[in-house]
Amino acid sequence: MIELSRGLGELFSDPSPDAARLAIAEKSRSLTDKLTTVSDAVSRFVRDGDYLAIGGFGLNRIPTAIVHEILRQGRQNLRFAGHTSTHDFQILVAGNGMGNGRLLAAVDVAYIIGLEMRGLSPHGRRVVESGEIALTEWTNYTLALRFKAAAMGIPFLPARSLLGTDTFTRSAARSIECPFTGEKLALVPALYPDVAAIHVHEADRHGNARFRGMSVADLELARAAKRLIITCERLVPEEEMRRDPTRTTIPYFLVDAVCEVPFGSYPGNMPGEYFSDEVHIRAWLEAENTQETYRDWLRRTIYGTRDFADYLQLCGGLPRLQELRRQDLMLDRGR
Amino acid sequence: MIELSRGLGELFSDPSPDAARLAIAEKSRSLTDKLTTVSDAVSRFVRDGDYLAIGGFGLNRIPTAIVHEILRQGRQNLRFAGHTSTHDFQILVAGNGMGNGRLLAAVDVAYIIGLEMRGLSPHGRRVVESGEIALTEWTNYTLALRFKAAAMGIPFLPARSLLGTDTFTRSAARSIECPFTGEKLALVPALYPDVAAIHVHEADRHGNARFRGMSVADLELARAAKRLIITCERLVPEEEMRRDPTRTTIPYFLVDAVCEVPFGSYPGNMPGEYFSDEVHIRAWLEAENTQETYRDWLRRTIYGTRDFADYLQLCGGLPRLQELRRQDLMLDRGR
Amino acid sequence: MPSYNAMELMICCAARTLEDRRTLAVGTGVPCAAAMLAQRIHAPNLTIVFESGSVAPQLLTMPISVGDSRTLYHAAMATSMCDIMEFSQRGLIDYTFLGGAQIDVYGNLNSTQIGSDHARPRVRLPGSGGANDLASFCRRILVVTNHDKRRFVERVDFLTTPGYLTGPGAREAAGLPRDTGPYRVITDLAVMGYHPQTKRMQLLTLHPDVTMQRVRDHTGFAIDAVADVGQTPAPTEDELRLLREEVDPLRYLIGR
Amino acid sequence: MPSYNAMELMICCAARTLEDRRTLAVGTGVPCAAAMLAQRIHAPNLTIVFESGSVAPQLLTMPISVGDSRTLYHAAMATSMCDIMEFSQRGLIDYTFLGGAQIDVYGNLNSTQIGSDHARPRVRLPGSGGANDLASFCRRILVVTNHDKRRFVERVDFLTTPGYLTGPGAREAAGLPRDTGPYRVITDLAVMGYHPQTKRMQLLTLHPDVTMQRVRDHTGFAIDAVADVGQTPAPTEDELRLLREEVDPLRYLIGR
Repeated sequence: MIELSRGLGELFSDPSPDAARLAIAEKSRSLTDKLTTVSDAVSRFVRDGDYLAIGGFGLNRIPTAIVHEILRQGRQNLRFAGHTSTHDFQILVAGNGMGNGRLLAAVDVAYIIGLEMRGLSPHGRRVVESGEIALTEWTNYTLALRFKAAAMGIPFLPARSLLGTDTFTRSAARSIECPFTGEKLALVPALYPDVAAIHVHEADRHGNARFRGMSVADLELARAAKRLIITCERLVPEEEMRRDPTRTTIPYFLVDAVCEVPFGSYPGNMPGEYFSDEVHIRAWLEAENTQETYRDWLRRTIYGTRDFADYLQLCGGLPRLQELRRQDLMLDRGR
Repeated sequence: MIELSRGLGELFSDPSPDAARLAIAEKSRSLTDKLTTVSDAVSRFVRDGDYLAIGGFGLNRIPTAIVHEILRQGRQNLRFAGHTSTHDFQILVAGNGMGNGRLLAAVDVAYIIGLEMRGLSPHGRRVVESGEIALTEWTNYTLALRFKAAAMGIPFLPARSLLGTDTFTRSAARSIECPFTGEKLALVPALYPDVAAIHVHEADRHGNARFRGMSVADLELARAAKRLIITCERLVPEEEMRRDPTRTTIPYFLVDAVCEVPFGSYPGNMPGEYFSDEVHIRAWLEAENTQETYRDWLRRTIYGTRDFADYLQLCGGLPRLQELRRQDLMLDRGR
Repeated sequence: MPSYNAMELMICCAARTLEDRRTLAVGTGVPCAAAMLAQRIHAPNLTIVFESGSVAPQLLTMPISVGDSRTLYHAAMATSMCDIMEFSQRGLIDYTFLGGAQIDVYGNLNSTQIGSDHARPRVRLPGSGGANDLASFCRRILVVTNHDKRRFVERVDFLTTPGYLTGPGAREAAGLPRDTGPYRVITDLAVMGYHPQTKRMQLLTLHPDVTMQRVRDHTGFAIDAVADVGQTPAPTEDELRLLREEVDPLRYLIGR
Repeated sequence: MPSYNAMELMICCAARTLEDRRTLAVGTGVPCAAAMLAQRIHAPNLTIVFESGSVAPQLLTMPISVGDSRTLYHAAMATSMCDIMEFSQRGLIDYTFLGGAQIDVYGNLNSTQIGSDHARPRVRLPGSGGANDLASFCRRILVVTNHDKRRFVERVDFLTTPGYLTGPGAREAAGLPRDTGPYRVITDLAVMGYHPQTKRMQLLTLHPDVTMQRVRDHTGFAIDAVADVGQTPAPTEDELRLLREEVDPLRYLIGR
């Protein structure tokens, strides 16, 4: 097996499965009550310097409350997995370049700054172009694959992606000749995040969790992370989870904290529950235009709210959320 | 990346993803009606010399009707994936050493001949000990992992299994030093079966399929195989599958034939539907004791029945199946 | 003949390139509109997948995000990103639509940065997203984009997503699947393909009222043309009606 | 003192080795009975997984197959074999119970063949199943088996499943996870562990009425003992009652 080349990008985390096994050796495997508040979960499980990963895709099924709280509690020097990370990156990067130190120190990039069809985050661009965040390039699949390698408990996985591009050159992947077929392959190193947060439809107090719709990379991420915070739209009794175990996709022994956060993906979309609040997101992007307007915005929305329920109230409360539910159900074709 | 050693076992299939892509280049991706009979599905999609894989685990959720029909139609020189393959192997190996040629020519072994707590198959032992089937050794995980590599469209996957054992020596795996961590790993080559059969609870006529309970290695297998036959307990309308897409786990474009076979895992267990018929299996094992008794048994059960419904009737019909349902629901603790 | 705008023509051209009974990985915007239109005209059995996990939805309304609820409407399966990407890597996805800030003569795309210093780019763009993956795995890569010199460049500042790389044989030499590569580029001026031997982009048809010279003026590299460059057929009444009434009734795209 | 048979004692010994709040990959038979008994006595928070995909069932009745409906009773999750094996490879599964036709002084197991010719074995056995995997991944490997000379051999005919391989450091040198290895062997005669340095099997406790000599006579290799070999405590009334009334009321195992 011949190694052909290697990317020049920095590897921001240790891909060794033995190191990862050691880190979870004493993690509880017990059916204990893990219910807590968002503030407590972040203060206990997200630490300065951690490698952080956030579930969902874009503005869809994201644990917004956890991301707010990380900003609110002023965590510093996090490393971060930016896999079609739109609003979550947008919130986190507000901890850089605003006079509150440096929340993000390093980012594995597949897709950041952009909010898909909604345009680019002006503040995100300013921070990233300033060079204060170290960047290593990946792709949506190869970053998901890095979680998958970690979930499997191995140090790397092969792929036929990245090959021949500058994305490879600026990644920390290697390329090899397959010992079985002679075909060229990229190898991507496992990514074991220190902590991850995932938003789901339903969980029980022990952490058994399930959701509807696309799983994106969350099943892999749940299994890759050393610590895991689950936020859920609705708590359900343990018996309800055991009634249909086929639907459980995250088992309790992966989970460290469970927080019930109704409308927890707002202003993002939650499949079958509520659509994204495009008006709010447009206002947010607008507010980013200058440091001054952005400082005011953040003071009002994040720093000035006690918690996520308070933020929802500020954004229009239940009437607005009911409007978004109507959009999600595609009554009148989603208008 | 240094290759350290390689197993001496023969590789019975081509692990190249480019070859596998070529094989499915013209496979239909269309929502066409794939409903057919078991006899037609086997005659069109299972060919002499094919590499065959069967879904389920042990006697659980197995496509018995397809396996019967392969024996009945007298296929020759198949290669086979023996991953906790109990009753399916038992049926197939009845095509060897009984004067009907050689149904099985080569087997990748994780677990064969045994029927778990029920003991060993006498005929299976006779055939395998005669040396007429080429064997390469694997494990339940590494054989599932070989399907997973194929499902992913890559030539191999790494694992921390097999290492240091004779199982490795008699496998076709390699061992390497990880280029990222220096840790030793086994690499297992992808297994792209020519044809697979999987039994599920529900499918629609296009092949979208879902089941309850453990998926074992069937999701990987469905994605690995070049041709796929689905048997199902119940056909459901397409709209029913689209009503809850989270439950679909095998999409129609993987599927070549759909056969409705109620009680299709009999004498095996179908989670939530009916338990295994231990009386029938005991009688089967008993019948294997001599070639003469076994020939009579096979004549009566397989060669002498027109189809699977006929076989069910022979085995006690609906009253027996209702008894097995009662056992499966664990009324009276499964007695 | 009905009147139409450049966006409507581009969507119609994109739709026409999609054969029936094929699979397609799409994003939001024009690709999605093209797929929806194709399904309503000549390709009712065209299967759409989204990289976030939706398989074969029967789209009612155009999604805003590649992972939003709308992508799941009447879907046959909701699964994971790895599953979708691995269907593609396995060879089951025929087409993909991609875009970028820059494209070169071999169809290579840049969506990472403008400028050459990776640590301090002049303009930082979002990055690959799933583009590099889908361009590596899918059989035919389609690009729909506006046609201008800053976009059609001699050499991309950053090769985010593989086209034919440095030319004939380069994809295969890099290890990409043998049966893949750039297929069509559809712009507001023309439809382009790739020369079967040289793998260089070449003009196939000019849109109505567009001259070859105008295309050359708006292209930052020397662009060849097939011997018999034709004219792109204008949108039909049927295409326009379905596009305006069913695909994009709120004029998200065609009102731009 | 209540009377009991050898199987009952073995199941009780196996149950006692399982700490509460740990995870355990089991098969059918004795391991399953041991886990069910442990949950009912000192380890209510012991989590069972089955390699076919069941996580944390609340077993009502002993399964016949590692993948049957009974393994899924009130389970927290039904998943895939790869998922279970990868939880194990990831380090989340603490214990596993394994068996085999032969075991050697380093706890290596053979469940593949008797005889040395792989193409024409004297006796062909089923093969590894999931044993090699679980023995590679889980932190502590437990074996429950009858004690006789044909089973406890100097050298296994075929090393299906790794124990300590050739001795100290060999697992690590082979690439197996650092925090794994054989832990206990429970037989109808005694309970054995492994010497922390030499990694050789050693006697920990003798069952009531069993002498050291009897163990040696039934072991095909030289077996050491810890300095203070004790006597295995007999099953308590509570253990026997729960075992007979709740775990194995049909006497599948304890009636053998």
